[in-house]
Amino acid sequence: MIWVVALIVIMMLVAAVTVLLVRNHIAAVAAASLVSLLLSVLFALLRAPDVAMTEAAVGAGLSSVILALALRRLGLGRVKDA
Amino acid sequence: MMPIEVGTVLYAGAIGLVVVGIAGIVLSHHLFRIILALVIAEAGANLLLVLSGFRWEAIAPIITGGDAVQTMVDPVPQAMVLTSIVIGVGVQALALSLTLRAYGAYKTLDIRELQRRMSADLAGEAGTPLPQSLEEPVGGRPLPAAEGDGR
Amino acid sequence: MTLNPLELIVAAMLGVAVLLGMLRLILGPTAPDRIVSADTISVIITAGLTGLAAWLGSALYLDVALIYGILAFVGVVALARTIEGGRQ
Amino acid sequence: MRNLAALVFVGGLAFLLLVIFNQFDFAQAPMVVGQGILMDAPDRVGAANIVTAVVLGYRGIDTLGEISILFAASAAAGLVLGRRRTDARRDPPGGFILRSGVALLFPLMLVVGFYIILHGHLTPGGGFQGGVILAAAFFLPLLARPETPVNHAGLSIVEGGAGAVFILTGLAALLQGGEFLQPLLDNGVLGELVSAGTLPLLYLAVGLKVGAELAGLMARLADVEVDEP
Repeated sequence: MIWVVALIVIMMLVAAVTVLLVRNHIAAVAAASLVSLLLSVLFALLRAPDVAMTEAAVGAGLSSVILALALRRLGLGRVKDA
Repeated sequence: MMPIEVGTVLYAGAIGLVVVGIAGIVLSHHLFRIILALVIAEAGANLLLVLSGFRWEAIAPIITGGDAVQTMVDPVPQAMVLTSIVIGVGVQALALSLTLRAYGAYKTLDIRELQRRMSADLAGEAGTPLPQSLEEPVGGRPLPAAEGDGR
Repeated sequence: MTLNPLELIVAAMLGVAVLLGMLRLILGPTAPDRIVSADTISVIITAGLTGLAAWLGSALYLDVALIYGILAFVGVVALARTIEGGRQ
Repeated sequence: MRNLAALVFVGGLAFLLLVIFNQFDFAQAPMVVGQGILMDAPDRVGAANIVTAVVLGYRGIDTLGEISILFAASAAAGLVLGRRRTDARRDPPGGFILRSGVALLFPLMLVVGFYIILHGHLTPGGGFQGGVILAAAFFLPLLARPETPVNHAGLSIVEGGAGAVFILTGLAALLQGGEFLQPLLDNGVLGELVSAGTLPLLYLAVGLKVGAELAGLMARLADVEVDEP
């Protein structure tokens, strides 16, 4: 149990730091959706299926859609990452 | 050396998310990154709220037909977090659309550059002399005369 | 709150799989690499949520996996369309 | 210098939070209010999902405020983003796999969305989650074929009607001598689909409103070029 929780928390923190440090904006959005996703697994472990479902729907699905659309309008979504 | 408990790990994760998010808001100069950092800090706060209602050996607060009465986790923080997540996405969408407008008007997303151009615009509209710089010169040198383009 | 050996093996395999996916997400040289790795991780974690439902012995958690499986597809498609639109 | 100050601030914040949360015992929630609600909710509200009972039964006016905030955010975003220029260049349609996949997925997502909304008082889920799925269902065709027209007027009508239904249900409770948004009708049998009084109706209104708002928001964000308002 403790190892599962520790693994999820460590991966979540690594993904959160990745969001701030990675240069490519697309990768930042993908990492942010990964944070939401691991958080939703934690919510399910904490016996909160309602919250887990909301986080999965809003944080991992809708939020990344909105961020991706905004990236396209800002013109930051070009494939130029080496 | 006491063993590390699950609660410590979870609290550390939640506080870590909040701290990483706030560090991102304070330290980064790109508007899009600031919005992403805001999302992360919000996620950490939600995790803290849900943690406050957790109990061992409890089931989810949903009655599933079994007649045996079991202990359940606290439903009140969960309902609060439900509200918080949905409002968070509304705030995020509004912030992104304002970012898009700012980009359309000033063609940059760096907050230092944005502030410079905005203050130049405001000064131009008000007819006052342009502010040369937002910071004091080092070493007590006198301020330069109020000409120049201010950029 | 304990895992029997079979569940431990499942958890370890899922954890290693997600770790490998995250490695590609962080290292991945190009943007398509990162998007594909995000999709892979989302599929793995959908499987993990299903396993969680089995471990907790409650069918309520299956709905979470269902919702996540649907909406991750939408998110990945939006991200993919973003880099596709930017190339021309 | 500024970065150093920020790092000191962040480190102090982390220390402060750690000290504060060391005072609490993990997994020992006192549950002063929660225990009362857990005892009271099955009889008084009749919803098997206690979180739904809290969101709509005990804190209904809070939910009204929440959907008002969401409406304000969506309306402000629409106002800021402007409307689509008629001669704007459009993205090419998606590939064959995306187009046929979307055509297959659209009815499935509608069914799942309405299932999540209507079973909100029995299983996890409810108006917000189902509304997000409905919005995604109506947004996917736009992603596959960018030239698909978006009926913003229809979305506004659905949104306004759903909000009106929510408020009228609350006012009906007021007319019958209760509190605003008090659940009406019979509670029914705990765990049946038609139970918990007006809670399914309220959640249906919330789901349609959230779905319409978010679909309109995503459609506006998806327009590549816009007029200056």
